[in-house]
This record gives sequence, C-alpha cells and structure tokens, in this order.
Amino acid sequence: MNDLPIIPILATLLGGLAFWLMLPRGTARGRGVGALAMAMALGLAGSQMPRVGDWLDNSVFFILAAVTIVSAVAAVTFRNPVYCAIWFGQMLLGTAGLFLFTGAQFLAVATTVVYAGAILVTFLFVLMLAQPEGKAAYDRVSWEAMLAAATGVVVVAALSMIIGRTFAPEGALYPWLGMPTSQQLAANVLTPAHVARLGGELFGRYLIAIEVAGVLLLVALVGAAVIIGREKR
Amino acid sequence: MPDIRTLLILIPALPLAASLTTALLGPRLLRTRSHLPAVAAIALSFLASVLLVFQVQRAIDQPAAPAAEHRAGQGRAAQPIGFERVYTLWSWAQVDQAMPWPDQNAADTYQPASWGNFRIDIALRVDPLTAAMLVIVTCISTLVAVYSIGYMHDDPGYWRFFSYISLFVFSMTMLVASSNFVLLYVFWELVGLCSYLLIGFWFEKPAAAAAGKKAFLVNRIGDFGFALGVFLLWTTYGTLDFHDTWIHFHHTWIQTSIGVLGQTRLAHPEMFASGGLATAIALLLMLGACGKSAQFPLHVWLPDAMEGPTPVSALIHAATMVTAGVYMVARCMPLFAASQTALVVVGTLGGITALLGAITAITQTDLKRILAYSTISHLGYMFVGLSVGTLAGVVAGMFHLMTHAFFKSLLFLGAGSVMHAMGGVIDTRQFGGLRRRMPITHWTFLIGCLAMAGVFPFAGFWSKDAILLALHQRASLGGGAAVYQGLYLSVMLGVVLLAVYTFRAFFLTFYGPERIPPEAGHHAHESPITMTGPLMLLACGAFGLGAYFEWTHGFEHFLAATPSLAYLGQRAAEPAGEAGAHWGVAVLSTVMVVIGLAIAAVLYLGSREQARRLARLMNVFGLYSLSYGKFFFDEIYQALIIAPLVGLARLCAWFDQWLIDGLVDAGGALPKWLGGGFRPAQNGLVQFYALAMVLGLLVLMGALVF
Amino acid sequence: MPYEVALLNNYLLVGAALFGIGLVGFVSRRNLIVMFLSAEMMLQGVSLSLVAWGRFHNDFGGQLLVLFIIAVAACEAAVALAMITMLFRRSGKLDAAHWQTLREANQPRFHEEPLPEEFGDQPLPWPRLTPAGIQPDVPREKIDYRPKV
Amino acid sequence: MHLLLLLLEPLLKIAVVIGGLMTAAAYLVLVERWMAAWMQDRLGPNRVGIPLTKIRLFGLGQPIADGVKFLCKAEFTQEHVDKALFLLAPLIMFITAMAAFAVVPFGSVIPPDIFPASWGIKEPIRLMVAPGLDVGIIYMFALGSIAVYGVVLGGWASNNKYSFLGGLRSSAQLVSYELPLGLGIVGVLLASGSLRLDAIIGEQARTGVWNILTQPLGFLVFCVASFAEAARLPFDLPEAEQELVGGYHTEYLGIKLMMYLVAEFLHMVTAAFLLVILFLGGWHLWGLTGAGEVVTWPIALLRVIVLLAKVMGMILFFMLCRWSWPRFRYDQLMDIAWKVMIPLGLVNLIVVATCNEFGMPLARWMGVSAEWAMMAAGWFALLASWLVVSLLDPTAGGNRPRHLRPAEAIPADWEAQS
Repeated sequence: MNDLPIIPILATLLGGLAFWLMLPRGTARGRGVGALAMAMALGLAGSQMPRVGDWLDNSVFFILAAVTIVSAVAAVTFRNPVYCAIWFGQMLLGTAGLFLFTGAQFLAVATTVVYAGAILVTFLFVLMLAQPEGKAAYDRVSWEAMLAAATGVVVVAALSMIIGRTFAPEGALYPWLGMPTSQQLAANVLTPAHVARLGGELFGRYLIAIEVAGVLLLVALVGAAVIIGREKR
Repeated sequence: MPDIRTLLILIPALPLAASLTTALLGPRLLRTRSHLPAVAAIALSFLASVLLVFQVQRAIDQPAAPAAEHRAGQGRAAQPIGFERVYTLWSWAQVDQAMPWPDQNAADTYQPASWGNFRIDIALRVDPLTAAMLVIVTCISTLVAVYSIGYMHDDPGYWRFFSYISLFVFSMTMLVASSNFVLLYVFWELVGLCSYLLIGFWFEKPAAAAAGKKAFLVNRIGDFGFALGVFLLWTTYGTLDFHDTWIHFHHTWIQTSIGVLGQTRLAHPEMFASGGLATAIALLLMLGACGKSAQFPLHVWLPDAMEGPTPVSALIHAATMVTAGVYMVARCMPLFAASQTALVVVGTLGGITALLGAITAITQTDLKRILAYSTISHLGYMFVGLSVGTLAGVVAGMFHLMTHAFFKSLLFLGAGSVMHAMGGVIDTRQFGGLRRRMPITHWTFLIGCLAMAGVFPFAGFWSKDAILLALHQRASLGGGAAVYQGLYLSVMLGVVLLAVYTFRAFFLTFYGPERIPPEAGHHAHESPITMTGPLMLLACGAFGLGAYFEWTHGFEHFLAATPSLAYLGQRAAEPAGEAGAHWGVAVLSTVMVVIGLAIAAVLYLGSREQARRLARLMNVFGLYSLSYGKFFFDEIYQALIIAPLVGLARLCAWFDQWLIDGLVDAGGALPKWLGGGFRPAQNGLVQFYALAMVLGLLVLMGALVF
Repeated sequence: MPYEVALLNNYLLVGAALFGIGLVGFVSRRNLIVMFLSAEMMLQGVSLSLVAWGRFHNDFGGQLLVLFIIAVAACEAAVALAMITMLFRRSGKLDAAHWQTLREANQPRFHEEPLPEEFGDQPLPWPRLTPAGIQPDVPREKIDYRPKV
Repeated sequence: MHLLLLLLEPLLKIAVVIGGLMTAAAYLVLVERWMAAWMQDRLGPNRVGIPLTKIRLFGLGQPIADGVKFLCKAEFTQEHVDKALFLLAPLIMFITAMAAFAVVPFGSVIPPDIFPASWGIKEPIRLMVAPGLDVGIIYMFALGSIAVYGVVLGGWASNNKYSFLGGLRSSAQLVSYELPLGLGIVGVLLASGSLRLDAIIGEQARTGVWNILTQPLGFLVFCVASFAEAARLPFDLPEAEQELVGGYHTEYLGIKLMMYLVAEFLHMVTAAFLLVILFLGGWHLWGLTGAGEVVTWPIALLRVIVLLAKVMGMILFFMLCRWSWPRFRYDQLMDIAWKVMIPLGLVNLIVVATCNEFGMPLARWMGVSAEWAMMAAGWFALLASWLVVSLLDPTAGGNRPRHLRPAEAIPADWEAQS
C-alpha cells in the first residue's frame, strides 16, 4: 500500500470538503475555512502536477491555471449572481490565456469576444432580473450542497485517475501516441500564419460543419425571438 | 370496331371511373348533376357489351383463331371447341409451388409441371355466357340508371347513389368477366358490398340499416360455403383458373397449367374429381349461390332488401346481382355435372324455393314484397332449370334469367313508379284503381305481369316453357327421374300460383275503386319521362324478347358456343326434341296460367269478398297464416340460430370482460405498480436530473477505469 | 515527462477540474443564470481538453471543434436567456426549484427551509445626510425602504 | 542573458507605450479644450505654465496641474456603493484601453544596424509590443468588448439610478455598434488577407492603394462605428451630462475618475490609430516612405512621423466632430446602427468579396487595372448606398413623439392581463 497516492487523495477530499463549506448553505459559517481548505487543496494538487518547460513557462502556466480554477470556484460559490458573472468572466479570461499559452491564438480572442458579448448580456440580465444583493433565498441556499460537492469530487477524481493512468510513466502510453516533434508542431499548429491555416481547415475540411453551425445559429436566433415574443401576448 | 380486348376492358373500367369521379366530385362539384358520369359510363358500357356480343358472334362464325391452331396438338390439349378468349392484364399474386404434388395421385400424369403454383392473374375472359350476362347486366343497369334520375331526383344522397350504382356495375361486370375463382370471389363480395350499401342507402332509417345488415350477414353464410368450395377446388385441382394457361416460348405455345374449367379438362371428363369430392365441391359452391341468389334456406334477406330504393330493388335484387348465383352455377356446370347428387340437391332446393316463394307471395300486401317473393320463386325456377344438367336445361335457366331480368325489373320499376306517385306508400291495401291516373305505368305493368305469368306470347312464356320442357325431358331419362318428375309437377303447380299472385298484385293496384293515400299529396300523377321511358323500353323487351329468341334459337346457339356448355351438349345424349311433348307442355302450362288468371280475376277484380272468405277458409288449417307469416322463417331462425348465438356471445363477452380483461388489466397494473416505486425520481427538479446524469456518467467512467 | 505530454496532462487536469466545478455549480446552485454559467463552465473544461489534445496530435481539429462549441454555446445562450426571461416573467424569480411542474402528480414540491433571520431582506440605508431643514413627517421605514436601485 | 533580452525588449516597448500614451492623453485633453475654445471663438486654457513663476507657456502646464489635482483629491468611497466592483470597474476600463495598444504598430521596424554590433541584434525590431500575435485586430475587439464591463460595472456598482442608466445605455450602444465595426473591418481583412495590423499596412504600402480608396463605404461604416465605440459626441449617450449628470462616472472622483477619462481618451486614440492603419495606409505615404520591409533608419523615422501625423489628424477630426453635431436621440442611435450601418457594412462586404473573386475579369472587361476597377466599384457602392439611404431614410420614422390613440393606449389593468 505504499504506492497509494496519498497527496492526490488528500487534495481531492480536501477540495470536496472545501467546496461544501463554500457553497451557499443558508449560513456564512465556515466559508473562510472552506476558502482556506480550497487553497490548500489546490496547492496540493498543483504540487503533484508535472512541470512544463522552463521557469517562465511554468510560472505562466500555473498562474493562468490558478486564476482559472480559483475564478471557477468563486463563480460557483459566490452568493451574489453579479459576482458570479464577474468571476465567470475572469475564468474565461484565464481559459483564454491558457488557449494562448498552448498556441490557440484565435480561440483565445474568439472566446473572449464571443463570451464577453454573451456574458455581458447575461450579466445585464443578472443586473436587471436578479436581486442584486444576493438576498434571494435561492441564492442563499443551494440544493443538496453536500451531495453536489461529493459528486463533483468523485467525478474529478475519476477523471484525474484516468488521466493519470494514461500518462503514468509505467503505463507509458505516450510513446506510441504519436507525439509530434517541436519542428512538426511549429510547422502545423504553432505556425506563425495561425489564422490562415485555421481558416483553411475551417473552410476546407469542415465546410459542411460550419454551414450547419451557421444554420444552427440562425435557428437559435429565431427560436429565442419566438420564445420571447410569444410571452408578450 | 374496337377489338374484343379493348371492349372487355372498357366495360368494367368505365363504370369504375364514373364511380370514382362521382364519389370524389359528387358532394361539392356535381351535386344534382351526379347522374351524368354514371349514366354516360353505364350506357357506354352497354354499347360496348352489344359490340362485344357482335364480335363474339362473328368469332364463333369464323374458323378457329390462329393462336388456337398453334396450340393444337400440344400435350393433352384437345382441339378447342366453342369460343373463349382470356386476357391476362397483370399478375396480382404469385407463389410458386404453394402446394406440393399429391403423391397418391402420382399415376395421374396429366398434370403439368406448374401444378400447385398459386397465382392470381387479373384475367378477363369472354365467352358467350359472359357476353350474354354482360349485355343483360349493362342493359338493365342503363335503363335503371336513367330511371333513377327521375326517381332519386331530390334525394340528399344523390351523388352517393350514382357512385354506388356505378360501383355495382363495375363489380358485376367484373364478376361475370373474371376468369378465376379468386377474382370471382372478390367481385362476388364486392357486389355484396354494393348491395349492402344500397339496401342501407337510407341508413338513417332503422329498418333499412337492419335490412342491409341482415342481407350482409345471411350472405356471409353463403360466402363461407363458397370460400370453402374455392379452397376445396384449390386442393383438388391445384389451380383456380377457369382457363388453361399457355405461354409463348420459342415460337411454340406451351401449356403450363390446366384450368379448372379449361378446354383440356373439359375434353377429358375423367380429369374432373368424382364421387364425394365432386359432390362436396358442388354443394359448397351451391351454398354460395343460395346466399347470393336467395335460395331456400338463405332466402330470408331478399324481402327485407326491399327497404332500399326501388331502382336498387329492380337492378340488384331482381335482375342482376341475385342472378350471380345462377351465373356461377351455369359457369361451373361441369363441376356440378360431375355429381348427380349435387344436381338433384340443386333441383330440390330450387323447387322448394319456387313453391315457397310463390305461396308466400300470394298473401303479401306490400307490392314490392310480392315482387320480391316472386323473384325468389323465379330464381328457384332458374336453379331447377340448371339442375337438369343438360345443355337444354342450362340454356333454359339462362334464358329464364334474361327474360326474368326484363320483366321483373319492369315490374319493380312500375312498382317504383306507383310508389313515387303514392308518396312512398307501397301497401296495396292503401291504394287502388290507379289505371286512369297512371296509364303508362298501368300498361307497362300489365305487360310485365303477362310476361311474368307466362302468357303466350310474352317473354316469360317461352323461358318458363323451356324449363318445363327440359324438366320433362330429363324426367323421361333415368337417374333421379322421380325427383325430376316431382320437380316438373311442382313447377306446373307453381305456374298456377304465379298467375294468381301476379294478377292479384296487378288488380289490387290498378283496378277497383280509386283510392289514394294521403301521403301521395300532389305526386299522384304519372311519373316523368325519365321513369316512364325505361318502363316502356323494358316493356318492349318483356313483350318480344322471348319470342324472338325462341323463334330464332339465337340465344341457344349463342350460349352453346360456351366451351363448358358446348362439351355438355356434346356429351349428354340429347333426347330428340319430340314435338308432341313440346306442345303438350306448352298447352298444359298455358292452361295452368289461365286457371291462375281466372282465380285471380274472380277473387280480386270484383268485390274481393270471396278473397276474404277464401282466406278465412284457408286459415282453418293455418295455411293463410303460414303464407302471410312467410312460413315463419325469420322467427324460426331467431329461435334456432340467433338466440343461441346471442347467448353464446353473452357468455364470451362475460369471459372476455372478466377473465381476459382481468388478466390484461393485471398485466397493465404491474408496470403501474412498479412505476410507482420510481416515481419519486421524477420530481421535476432540474438539478436532480443533472445529478442522475452525472451518476450515469460515473458508472460509465467506472467501467472505463476498472 | 516530456514537455508535450506534461502540457497535455496538465491541461487535461485543469479541464477536468473546470468540468467538475461547473458540474457542482449546475447541480447545486438554484439561480437559473448561475446554472447557465456553470453549464458554460463545463463546456470550457471540455474545450480546454480538446485544444490540448489538438496540440498533442498536431492537428487543428481540436481547435476547430472548440470553435463549434463556441457556436453552440452562443445558440445555447440565446435560447437559454430567452427562456430565463420568460420564466422570470412568469414567476418573478430565477429559482430553478420553482419550476417543478413536470414532476409526478403525487410528488411533493421542493421544500424550502426558512432562512435564518440575519439573512432576511434588510433595506439598504440611504446615505445619511446632514438634515437641511425640518425632518418630513414620514415613518422611518418608508424613508429607508429601498428594494432595488 | 538571452532570456533577459527576450524580456527586455517587450518591457521596454511597454514602458515607452504606456508613458507616451499617458502623456499624450493628458495633452490631448488640452488640445481638445483648445479646439473647443477655437470653435467657440474664445481663448481656452492658456494660463498654467511653470508654477511659482509668471511664465505661462500657452497653458502647457494645464495637464500636469490637472493630474496633480486628480491625484491629490480625497480618495473617498461612498457608503452605498459595491466597493469591490466600484474599484474594479475603472481598472478594467483603463487596463483594456492600454492593453489594446499591444498590437498597434507605431511605425514599421527599427533596422538592426543602428544598434551597436555587440548587442547582437540581427533581426529588425518591429515597432509594436506583441508582434507575434497573429490575431491582432480581433485581439483589439476582444479588449473592446471587455471594456464594456468597465462601464456597466461602474454604473451598477455606483448604486445610483443615473449611473446605472448610463451603464445600460452604454452596453446596448457598444454591443450594437460592434457589428458595423466588425463589418467595416471584414472588407479590409478580405483585401489584405491577414489579421495583423502591420500586414494590413504592408499590403496597402505594397499596392500603393489605401483602403479608403477602394472601400469608402467600409471607411464610412467603420468611422461612424468607432465614434460610437469611443462614445464620442454625437454618440456620447452613456455619459450625457444634460440627461444623466455624467452617466456611469457620476459617483466617481479622484484617481478613479481619471482612469475613466484617460481610458475614454485612449479609446479615441485607438480608434484613430485603427482608422489610419486600416484605411489610411498607416505609415505609408506616396513617394516618401517606400514600401519595403528592409529600411534605413531615416525612412523608419519618417514612417513613424507619418503615422503619428495621420493619427493626430484623425484625432483632430474627432474633436472637430465633437463640436459640430448635436447628440443623437437614443432611438436614432439604435436605428443608425441596425438600419443603416449594418446594411451598409454588408453591402461593402459583398462588394469587396465580389471584387476579390471577380476583380480580374471585371478589370479586364473595363479595360483598366484591378485597383482602378475596385475603386470604381467601391465608390459606386458608396454613392448608390448613400442615395438609397437618403431616399429611404430608415431613421426618419421616430422623429416625432408618438401620441397614443385611445385604442392603442395601455389599459388600466394591463398588469392583470399580462
């Protein structure tokens, strides 16, 4: 039993506990403890993650990842929906940063533009519809906070386990996963003419898909208009 | 002149097209013009039938067709005799080797290799029998359709009526033109359907609806027998085609199948089944004929069918559809001829029916019902004629069928005319002395009565005489001669009754003091030309047709060219027509008719006091009640068949409701009860559903991990 | 661990974490808008994994798939916000648990525990200004009442 | 050493850009005030010079004095505001406004030969902060859409009706005008085939045809939309002083207010840069700057000067407009976006796409070179669209207040009905 991964298990359990403490439960007790526990859990988890490249790469990645995860946790656990939206926006920015870090420039900006627009509208909805101070009971009390946190932890643990098995050194799956060399990468996904290549792929291999996506957008637009319009009668 | 094939297709196709057109366009577009397509199509159909008869006549007169020459000498096919043409339009169904070769019959090497191939072709045939039937059917139909224009003119279901009538004409023409038993059965049912629809034409009227239902149900019994007969035919002969099937292969005609009534089999009578099997087939077919043609045990539906519109009674329930049974027996004569027992049974049934109908008709007061019983009686005559089993007998039966079609539809249409004038009243006790008000109806009705009673020289005389003669001849031969002697006597007796009830109805309606029921209103006058015109035309037919054909022997010669009948004529030793016997029969029957006429005149032309007295006298033995009560068939059936069946049905219903349904309900309650356990999961909370999804996902992931 | 593998590993882990967090948010939060945001967060987690895999396989397919995810998310946002608006118009609140109409007939409604007193709906005070004259004769609660800005 | 150099170059650039921009913003305020004074026929600020002396220097000390005043104001946060967001909002605004300049080229390149050889610089240095970003223009868009948050959050966090109204107005306006802004750009992107701003300039320099010549309609749409995006008069509804007492920054003061104001000015500067780069040829000037990648240092300097001069001209144009038009009404604002600018942008896009696809056959048919054909098509499209728009006049409908007829009037119990 020596090879039992103590630290990941501890991080997972701690994270679940922290999550439960932080979720709105109708009381403010334990939220600070929860935040502290969450920070510890994230730190433990981060300490177990492999390093990427030199110290600059490492720090950029881990900062972005931390921002993303912390914002995500905050977006879910804050009681005031306005803050939820703000945190969510920051989570998106963190994600965009991660995209940028892995070379998906276009996605980074596209995510920002689209989600900023979409979330802005959502945000306005929050401002106009929600009780802005987070006073509403449904913002104060979650549905089965403990069950939800436990489920989330189990899901994350299972996913991490699968990922860990895939990339474990003894499993050594990656040698035959066909890893590209850095030259190959630079010629393809990390090419300087990023947008041109992406556009070429999009309007070449995925032409039908993009047409269908366009139709889908149109349908969604019409559907939204119909849903809203019908209620006015 | 169009060729035979075109004509043969046109004859049913035109009414079908008219029926569909009227059905689709009638309610909105045509309305009061709904008769146009129907009348036009049926009239054209009639024209085509007449042309067809001429074509057939010409083909008979000419030497055998070249195609037939090619066929000659192939296999066991004999030199074709008579005239027949079969046109296969398309194949409806085909199952090869549907029935295995019967081993015990292996010695029979006549069967071609295609034995047991179940195939249904939409095959139309024409031979003289068919051609004659087509002309009769379409002729009467045309006249009745024209008559209906006047008779039905303000009915709300005007378009519906003409759609049905066209559909009926289509079905009937297809029935007589079809060339295998399956098609025959299909159209047999279809005319039954038309009959049902038309009897219940005024379906709001409970009596009409009930009558339609009764006709349908009684016919089902007959059709059941018919279907069994067809099955038996299939297992016996391995085919259901009437005709031999030939295919053209490498410039030679090859016989692939020997039809039930095909030339090959006709030429070799030993190929027909014999003994009990033949009797069974014939009697089962006869059961079907009994149902359709209202013969003795199954005749009860026809009087009730008079609830339908009078043109329908005239066309379907007097002239055409009810003769389908006669046609079928005539068509299958070789099958009947294979069993003497069957022929005797047919004759006995016919004789019983003839007397029964006649006796019942004497006391009825409803004009249409008198005619209905008379129809039953005449159909009985036809079967008696057919039962003789010789060419002369069959021709006599068919001849009577034709003349009867004319005079009976004439009488029905006359009755309809009276009914029209009397505002729907048809009870002879409520009106009388109409001869001055309705002269044309009166005179045409008189001609119809004379023809029906068989007064020289009207049509009925000749056909009835032919039947009597055929019976007389048969009775002089061996093999059931006693039965035929009895039949001869009973028909002779029937002739008296026939004259009595015919003229009773006539006198009651048109003589005596003039009485008009209050319902008549302003209608009490002669009918319009669309009604009287057909009456007059039919009167001409009823007057002259019999004499014409008797003198020219045209009908006899024409029919004798039908292959099956031709072989019948060839085979049976036709007794030489003794002129003395012929004259004796004719004179005797005329005397009988005169007696009957005199009785009717004495009883009903005067004060009718004698009639009442006679009725009381007869009733001493309950005879009058027996006749008036139609031999209480309905009541007997009610007690013997319907009541036990209803009891059984109640039992079944109880069983179904409590035991079967109970089981089914239990089966339904189980999932409900089980589902109750899962109900809390359906709590409407989106979060809960999402959680459930995640749990499912976890299960999947667990399967992936472990 | 090689650089690319480590990168993929870390991205997948972050993606899984985002997915899980979004999941928890979706399951536990009752505010419709927050639930919607949580759903989007799960999509982001998936997108992150896709991009990482795309890079690992040196293929643009991952990025393009994320592009389609964005398109679908936009559709989702349109329809979801329309529906949220409609639901809000009907019930006056954004509570997902309020909409239990599709539950089985004999199932009880979601039971809402009453909130502790200290979280009750307390009015926000107006800024206290120096009185500039005679105080109006209005009850104090009315002056302070301020349901929404 | 390498890594440090790698960091040093962008850091240096960032420092220069931030410093320059801050200064520029401050002095642009002065310029604007002078401009306003000039247009209103008065003197404007001309007094502040060197403190404690009588030297006025045409009022050039004014921005410094303003800055000092802002910095020295009492940092007062109201009790009723949402404190975190109240602070966050101007920060977002300011940061995004600054960050947008990361992809803006301030010239073309600095040739490596002017540095001492010991520094080991082989490649020419591009005069932009993030030259490797292939998505430059969309990046600016992304920042632009984030900037909206600054306005909305500020309006909401102020807990003040006017501020909130200003925030809402601004969000609607900015979201609406992002569409014509994008449509105006797409034409340029089609023509140049890249999202990089320096590539766009390079393409214009290579052909010698500025995009405004071939796509006047696009320029028009983009110009109007960038006015609206920068919330400059006549599109300054979010902060209309007469209606909203300053809009979303009503409650702000001190350094936070300064951040807002600077950010607004920076938006204008960004818009001016974009207009110049996308449509007016960037650093390119016929006969002066050349078109090649490899340049000598005087040409490099000239290019910077040309670019900045053009930008300055655009900024002056912005300021001129401010005092030339009255403010639009809100429905007119929306009508202009949705009924005029988006259709015009689509027309421009179609024209450009058609020219791109069928330009050569068209030119051959007309007997001219492809550039002339595109120019003809573009100006024809502009004239035709202008005719159509002025004839149909989609914004004319709502110019009068609508009086509800009794049948249309809202019933008293509408609330019960709904």
